Amino acid sequence: MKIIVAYIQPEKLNDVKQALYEAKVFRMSVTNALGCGQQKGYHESYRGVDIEVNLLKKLRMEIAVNEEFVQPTIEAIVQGARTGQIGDGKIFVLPLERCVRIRTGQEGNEAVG
Amino acid sequence: MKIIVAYIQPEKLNDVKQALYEAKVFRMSVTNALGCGQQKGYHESYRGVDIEVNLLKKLRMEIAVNEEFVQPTIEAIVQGARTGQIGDGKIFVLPLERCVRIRTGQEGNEAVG
Amino acid sequence: MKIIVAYIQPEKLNDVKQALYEAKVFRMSVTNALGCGQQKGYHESYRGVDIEVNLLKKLRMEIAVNEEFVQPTIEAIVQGARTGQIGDGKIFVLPLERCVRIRTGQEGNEAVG
Amino acid sequence: MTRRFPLALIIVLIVLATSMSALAAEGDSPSPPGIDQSKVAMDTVWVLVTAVLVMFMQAGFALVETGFTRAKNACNILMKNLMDFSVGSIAYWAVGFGIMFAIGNQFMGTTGWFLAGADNSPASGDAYVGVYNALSWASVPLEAKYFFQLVFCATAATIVAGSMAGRTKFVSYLAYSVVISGFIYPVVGHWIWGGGWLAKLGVLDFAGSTVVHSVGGWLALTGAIVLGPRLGKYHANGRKKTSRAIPGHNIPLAALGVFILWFGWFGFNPGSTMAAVPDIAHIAATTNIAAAAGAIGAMLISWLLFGKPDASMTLNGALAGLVGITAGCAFVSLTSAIIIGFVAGLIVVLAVLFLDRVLHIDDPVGAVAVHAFCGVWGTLAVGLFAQEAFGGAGNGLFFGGGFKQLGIQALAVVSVLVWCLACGFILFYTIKALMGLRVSKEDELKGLDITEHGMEAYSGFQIFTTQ
Amino acid sequence: MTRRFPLALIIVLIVLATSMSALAAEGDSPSPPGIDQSKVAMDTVWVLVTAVLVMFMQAGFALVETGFTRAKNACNILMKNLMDFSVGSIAYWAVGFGIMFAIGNQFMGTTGWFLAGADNSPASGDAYVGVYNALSWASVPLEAKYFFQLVFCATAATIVAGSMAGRTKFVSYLAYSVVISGFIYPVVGHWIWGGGWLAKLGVLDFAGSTVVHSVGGWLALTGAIVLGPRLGKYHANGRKKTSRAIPGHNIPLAALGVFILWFGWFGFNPGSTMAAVPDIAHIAATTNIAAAAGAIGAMLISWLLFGKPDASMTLNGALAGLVGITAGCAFVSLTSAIIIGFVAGLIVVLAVLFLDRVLHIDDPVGAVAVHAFCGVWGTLAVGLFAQEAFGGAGNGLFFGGGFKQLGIQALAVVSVLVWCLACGFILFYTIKALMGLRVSKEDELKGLDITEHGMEAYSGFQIFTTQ
Amino acid sequence: MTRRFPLALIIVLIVLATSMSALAAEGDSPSPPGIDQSKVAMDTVWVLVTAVLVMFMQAGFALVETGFTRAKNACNILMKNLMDFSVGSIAYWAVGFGIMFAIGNQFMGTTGWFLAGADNSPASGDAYVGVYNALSWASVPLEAKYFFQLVFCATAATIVAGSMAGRTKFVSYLAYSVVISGFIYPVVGHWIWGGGWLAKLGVLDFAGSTVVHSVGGWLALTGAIVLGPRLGKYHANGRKKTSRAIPGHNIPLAALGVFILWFGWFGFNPGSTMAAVPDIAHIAATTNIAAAAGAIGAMLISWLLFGKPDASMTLNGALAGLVGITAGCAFVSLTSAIIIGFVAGLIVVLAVLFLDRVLHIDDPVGAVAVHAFCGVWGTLAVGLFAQEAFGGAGNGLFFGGGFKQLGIQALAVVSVLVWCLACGFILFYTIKALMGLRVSKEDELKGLDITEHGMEAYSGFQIFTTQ
Ligand SMILES: Nc1ncnc2c1ncn2[C@@H]1O[C@H](COP(=O)(O)OP(=O)(O)O)[C@@H](O)[C@H]1O
Ligand SMILES: Nc1ncnc2c1ncn2[C@@H]1O[C@H](COP(=O)(O)OP(=O)(O)O)[C@@H](O)[C@H]1O
Ligand SMILES: Nc1ncnc2c1ncn2[C@@H]1O[C@H](COP(=O)(O)OP(=O)(O)O)[C@@H](O)[C@H]1O
Repeated sequence: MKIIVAYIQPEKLNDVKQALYEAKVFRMSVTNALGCGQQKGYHESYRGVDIEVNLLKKLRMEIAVNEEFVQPTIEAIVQGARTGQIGDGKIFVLPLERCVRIRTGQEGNEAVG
Repeated sequence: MKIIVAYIQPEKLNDVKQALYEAKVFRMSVTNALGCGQQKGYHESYRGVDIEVNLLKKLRMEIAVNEEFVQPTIEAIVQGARTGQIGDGKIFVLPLERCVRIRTGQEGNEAVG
Repeated sequence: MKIIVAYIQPEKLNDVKQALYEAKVFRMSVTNALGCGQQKGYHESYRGVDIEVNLLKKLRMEIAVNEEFVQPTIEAIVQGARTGQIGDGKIFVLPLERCVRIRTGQEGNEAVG
Repeated sequence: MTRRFPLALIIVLIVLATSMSALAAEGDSPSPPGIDQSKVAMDTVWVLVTAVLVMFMQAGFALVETGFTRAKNACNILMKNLMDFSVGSIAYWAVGFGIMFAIGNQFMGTTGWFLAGADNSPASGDAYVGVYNALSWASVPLEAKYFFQLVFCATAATIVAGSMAGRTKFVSYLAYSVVISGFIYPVVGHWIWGGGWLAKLGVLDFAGSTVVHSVGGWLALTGAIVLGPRLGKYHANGRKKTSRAIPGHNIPLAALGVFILWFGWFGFNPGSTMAAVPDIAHIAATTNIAAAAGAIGAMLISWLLFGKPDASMTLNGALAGLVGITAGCAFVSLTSAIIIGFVAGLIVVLAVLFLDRVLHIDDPVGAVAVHAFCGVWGTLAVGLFAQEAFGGAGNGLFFGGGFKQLGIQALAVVSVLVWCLACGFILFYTIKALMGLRVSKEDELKGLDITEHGMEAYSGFQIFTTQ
Repeated sequence: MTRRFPLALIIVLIVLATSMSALAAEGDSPSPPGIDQSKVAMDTVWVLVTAVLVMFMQAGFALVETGFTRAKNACNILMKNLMDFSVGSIAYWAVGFGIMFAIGNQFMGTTGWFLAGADNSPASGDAYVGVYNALSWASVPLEAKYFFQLVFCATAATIVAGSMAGRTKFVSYLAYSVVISGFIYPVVGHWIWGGGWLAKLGVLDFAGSTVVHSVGGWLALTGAIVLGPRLGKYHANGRKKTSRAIPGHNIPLAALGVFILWFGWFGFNPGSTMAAVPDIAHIAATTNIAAAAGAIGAMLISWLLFGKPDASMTLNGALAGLVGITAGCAFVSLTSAIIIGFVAGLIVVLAVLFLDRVLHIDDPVGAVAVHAFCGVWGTLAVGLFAQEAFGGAGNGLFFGGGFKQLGIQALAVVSVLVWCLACGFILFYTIKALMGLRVSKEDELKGLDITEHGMEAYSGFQIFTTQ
Repeated sequence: MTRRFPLALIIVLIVLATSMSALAAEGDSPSPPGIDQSKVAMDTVWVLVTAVLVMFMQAGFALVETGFTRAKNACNILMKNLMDFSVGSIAYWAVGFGIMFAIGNQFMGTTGWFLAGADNSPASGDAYVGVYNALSWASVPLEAKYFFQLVFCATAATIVAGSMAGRTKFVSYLAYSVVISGFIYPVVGHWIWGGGWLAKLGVLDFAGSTVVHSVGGWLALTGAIVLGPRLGKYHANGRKKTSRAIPGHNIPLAALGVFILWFGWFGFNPGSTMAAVPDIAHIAATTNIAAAAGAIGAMLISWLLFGKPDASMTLNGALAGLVGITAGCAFVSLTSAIIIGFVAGLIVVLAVLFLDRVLHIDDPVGAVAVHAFCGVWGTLAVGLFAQEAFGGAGNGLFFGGGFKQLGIQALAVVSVLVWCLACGFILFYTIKALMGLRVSKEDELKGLDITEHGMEAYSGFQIFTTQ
């Protein structure tokens, strides 16, 4: 089992969800995040003083999957989120040792899906 | 050392905290999240147009613990968060390699607790 | 590759970013979090009723780095965030198995940086 | 959809009212000779301007109640405030105004439905001929009288929304709203302002500490009791219940609401002369200084009790001062106004604590403390502080007038208390039996915005909904 | 910076206007003998107080439009509302007021620029000598007339901001704003209120259901059409387009906006007498009860259609009732006002659905439904419900007056519709060609606050910006 | 709790004031014969309505200041605005009004405490007998005069809250507030409006560009200087300090605040006639068009300087225009009003930049730029643009009146500047010494809401508090 963490552009969420659905990945969790990467920020100004905003709004997705779903999930995210422009984001894969479904107490592969 | 990540219903936070206290787990971090799982969403509508809300409000808890605390922590979360209804959430356990307390520079088991 | 997760005091963000820049770590993601640790909360009251706020506002940073950057990153965070007072926060290091750059599809060490 | 049936009731009521009144002879009143047109014009301007200020208090109430409660119920509260004014406007036109001011008996008016009774306003005094003779002293057109009185009625009605926030079924609230605007409030109004039995005894309630605020406050109390507290508000700890705070989600909105109410009160009190007379200056000054003193009083006592000056209490304190001075604004000196307001500011804080900690009655915005308790204080204060020199209504206890006026004031307080509690309990238990008063536990947890209206107040904002 | 050039235009306009008018002989009008000073004073007070209430409606519009759209465009909308009032104040002074009320032809006034025409106000009636004779009936100083009419003009102008929210270039909006305040609106005003051809035919539009609201509404429609929908608003599903909801981000602000508009409307309608006459009481009462009925109507129909009482629709419903009664507030009975308002409440919901689901025109705040559709209804309603007894303007169809008035009203509706659509399309397509009307796709996604103004509305708040 | 002692002071003050004045003979003034009752009534209506509008400006200031600062200090700022009005209401009644308008010397009034001096208002002119003879020209009751003047005093007082936002101890702010309302402001008022030495010289400040706004602005400046900048506002970069932006957290609220202030200014300026005379129309028109021009001016210059039209600057610009026209609203033409407003709009942007980037004085909401700088400009502008034809006060430099009036205006500007800086520094340093002026570094970081009031403004909302 793996945990896939992906940072994507906020406005891409719908497309990514769509792509994941097609890859039969229906479970996920999403958080707001601020990201700082290769993408340069933009300049706001407030009352004449510049603000360099280099923490840009991103979404963080967290998806726990069984091994066989790792590749399809990554592909789906890439497909949904890629625009080819800097700032598209990254995907991280972490090992997941245990997974418990709170409602039933089920564990492991069963619980992830 | 492990990192335990749990998604729970927001209104269950107090109960989970209570249960964790009883299990002698006093440290944790909590974030807002939107979750999409087995639980079907609900329908809002705005000006006559339907909105299918399938990203539901959840809380994400992150708790770093030493090995011997893994099981008690999971049990405490389950006890505090379970209602038996779809949407109760999930618990994920990830390996934790290092832990540093910023204030003192302490590392490892000591730092986690 | 590792994922470094750090909880810091919100007002320390700028200092930590500064320290990270000096350590040549330019990529990171930041989320709002509420934390509960050794630091005691404070008391609010609302209309005469006490509220014990023990979930304090923290920032969660997530930084994916290559092995050789692990130590410098930790040191930079400690340097930027340490005040010596309870509540300074913690740093967690998790194993990272894969990393994909969405824009290019690059993988591994190359993608992290 | 079956539980939507009560709606039918409202529709029927409207249609009925509409058609009945369409049959009634409406038309404009040809002005009888001998009217001072210039005075009529000036008085009408004054009455309308002040009525409009009072109407704007609806926005103030809406904001205070929204700001002091949780984000997940914001749309619901706003809808309640909007709709109680809307259905109230119709109910008061159909029956309320007649009950309150038209010819009838000591208990209520029994004529003048749909504003269609005989009336030759703006003729006034002896020249007046018509059924609304309790308002014959005012030389403004009938519809100015209706509109001015309507906005007062709406104030009483909307107070209740506050104490019932966060757990009441919307349709039940609508039903309640029709009854208070069309019946409960107008009856009290008739007693004191409409020539009823208390008016005969000489009760002094210039702009309605009792008529408006206590009525709203006591009904708010019954509503809160019948509903029970919000989930999680009280925590049974063995035998002892402890109170938990459920903080309001938008204090700036609430503060704006208080400023709007303070602003609107300059319509409420000075407008109650219903004439552009010089007294309005005195009334405006007492009103303002009492509000100021109320805010100071509440700030100081909250500082003493909690160690910090509590913003939500201080905001309530300003309102407390305003409610407190409402009955006596025309009858007391500026110095007395300061004392009345200051004491009201103390009362409101203590009353909030008493209701919450001792009685465990959950009133999210302090409606009972502000309107009922300070309304009572304000009414009694007339019996204490009134001075012949102001408004010519005799002296109170502290100025050598003896206990008489105070006794009459106390009688009014008690009668209205009894009437409101009786009506309130009957009304809310009836609604509870017929259509249910409280939403389900699940709906309450999710928030009324989503469950009752299918929408969110702050779409896109990330909000912790752990309570 | 090159794309900022249109600004030069505005500057030039201002400078030009300023200097030209500085040359004109300004000065105060020595009051001619035989003026009733007390009436002038009272009328001036009334006109100013009501004008100020109408001015405050700008805040109401700003909040409604802000609250009903997304957080990322909030600053932009507020700026639009602020600036259309600002440039409008100048444009209307420079040319608009002259076009609307000064001597000219049937189509428009052609004198009296910069308020510098001859004028001996507050002399009125036969004693009036000057170029603004379409307003000679009002016995207030010229600048009171200007200010009162200006705030009406600004209302028409600001309506358009709503339907164009979230995707319009700021500079293009400014350009549009000058033209509507300085030309499009005043021309219609001249036709109906300024002695133009429709006025000659006897059109009845007391406070501007057509003159103000329909004009704003139809221009809003053309703006929304020329711009096209916001990104993501419609989803092509094979051949079929489906509509997606883009929820407003701050319903409490929007609700406050509606309360402010309702409050301000007591300036809009009763103030349109431009004199402190007793009729203002009747007008205030019809205005209020129509708004109440509108809210009830919209609430009930949204409840029936969607299964839940929709807050945003109900808020629109109150505005619908207000727009609906604006033309007839002085001419119809209270009962008729209820019916007019109630029907307007139904219309607004159906119109929103029709525009969105059938025509797929994206009007984020319902400006077209509220102001254009209900403005039409209100104008026609005068032909149906007018009663001789009120305002003395003859009877409508339902009260035995036959079809004549209704026909005239319909003619006005159609003429204004044609004029506005024509002007609107020409104007917006011209702006599109000259400077572009819509922001880039990227800017729209990021939000206009950051891209057009370089700032955020809610700094520090965590907001999901997935749409 | 020991550091709460200053409170005792306030309590004592109130109690003392209350009891002293209770002894004084209060009572209503039997109207002397020969008063034009109708004029008195109309003037009183006008004065009260406009006073109420000005009172509502408190809400406007509260919102502007709240919106332009960070979420973590919102409750604190709201409390300050509420409480300075509250303690001001009492202090001004006790001593301020007497100092300002009662018989005394050239420097200040020395009689008429507690509004208890002899007075036969609404008798006016020669018929007036009493101690408040500086206001004998107004034919309204004494309490109308007090209330109207009070709301002006409160405006001056509340301006200071803005520049001191986010770092001032609440109790110290209260102490400051008593002194400005009770002493500093009334003294200036006496000089210019109360028959003092500047009035004798013929200074023209119709509604208070100097009396109200400059006083508030200069005190705001001293407050900001004595306090020092907010943590993190300036960044020492070697020898050079660079300024950092600390964005406001709720621009919609701030914008609403500006609309409310604009709205309230129609009380501020036209109300300053204190009589329902036709001139109010001219004043309302100049006020409005100057605000419009101010917004345009600030928008254009911010567009030029920063490449984008800055919303917060534009909002300040509208206020700048209003402050600028306040002194001259009755004395200048509409064209001049446009120029005055436009220039004020330019000034405010440059002044904000100058204070921030050059002087490194941290004024979070631009209070000094808006009120002090534009107040000075407005006062001088009278000497430039005044025209005999308006208000009959003589011609300014540009209309052939020579330098005389300009010189007098400049003298007033300088005297008030000196007085305010002197008083301000003495006052703030004294407070600093006695009870501390600034909160601790930790408290400032956490936010004053939690540390000074123990509560949060937006409970449940997730907000980044990284600054
Ligand atoms: N090493 C990293 N650790 C944590 N988050 C990262 C890292 N690299 C990128 N991110 C996240 O991904 C987002 C996009 O990265 P960026 O470098 O801007 O785009 P791209 O990968 O297309 O060059 C960042 O804003 C940040 O949130
Ligand atoms: N595979 C997963 N990856 C990430 N988050 C998940 C996953 N499965 C569940 N979740 C989180 O847990 C929440 C509850 O899951 P859900 O399936 O609705 O409940 P249950 O486990 O009771 O069937 C989801 O809303 C989501 O936030
Ligand atoms: N075991 C843990 N699991 C998850 N988060 C933790 C853990 N320990 C600490 N944290 C996070 O770190 C923050 C600081 O910890 P705290 O114990 O208060 O400070 P310190 O480490 O200086 O004693 C906490 O608020 C919490 O967010």
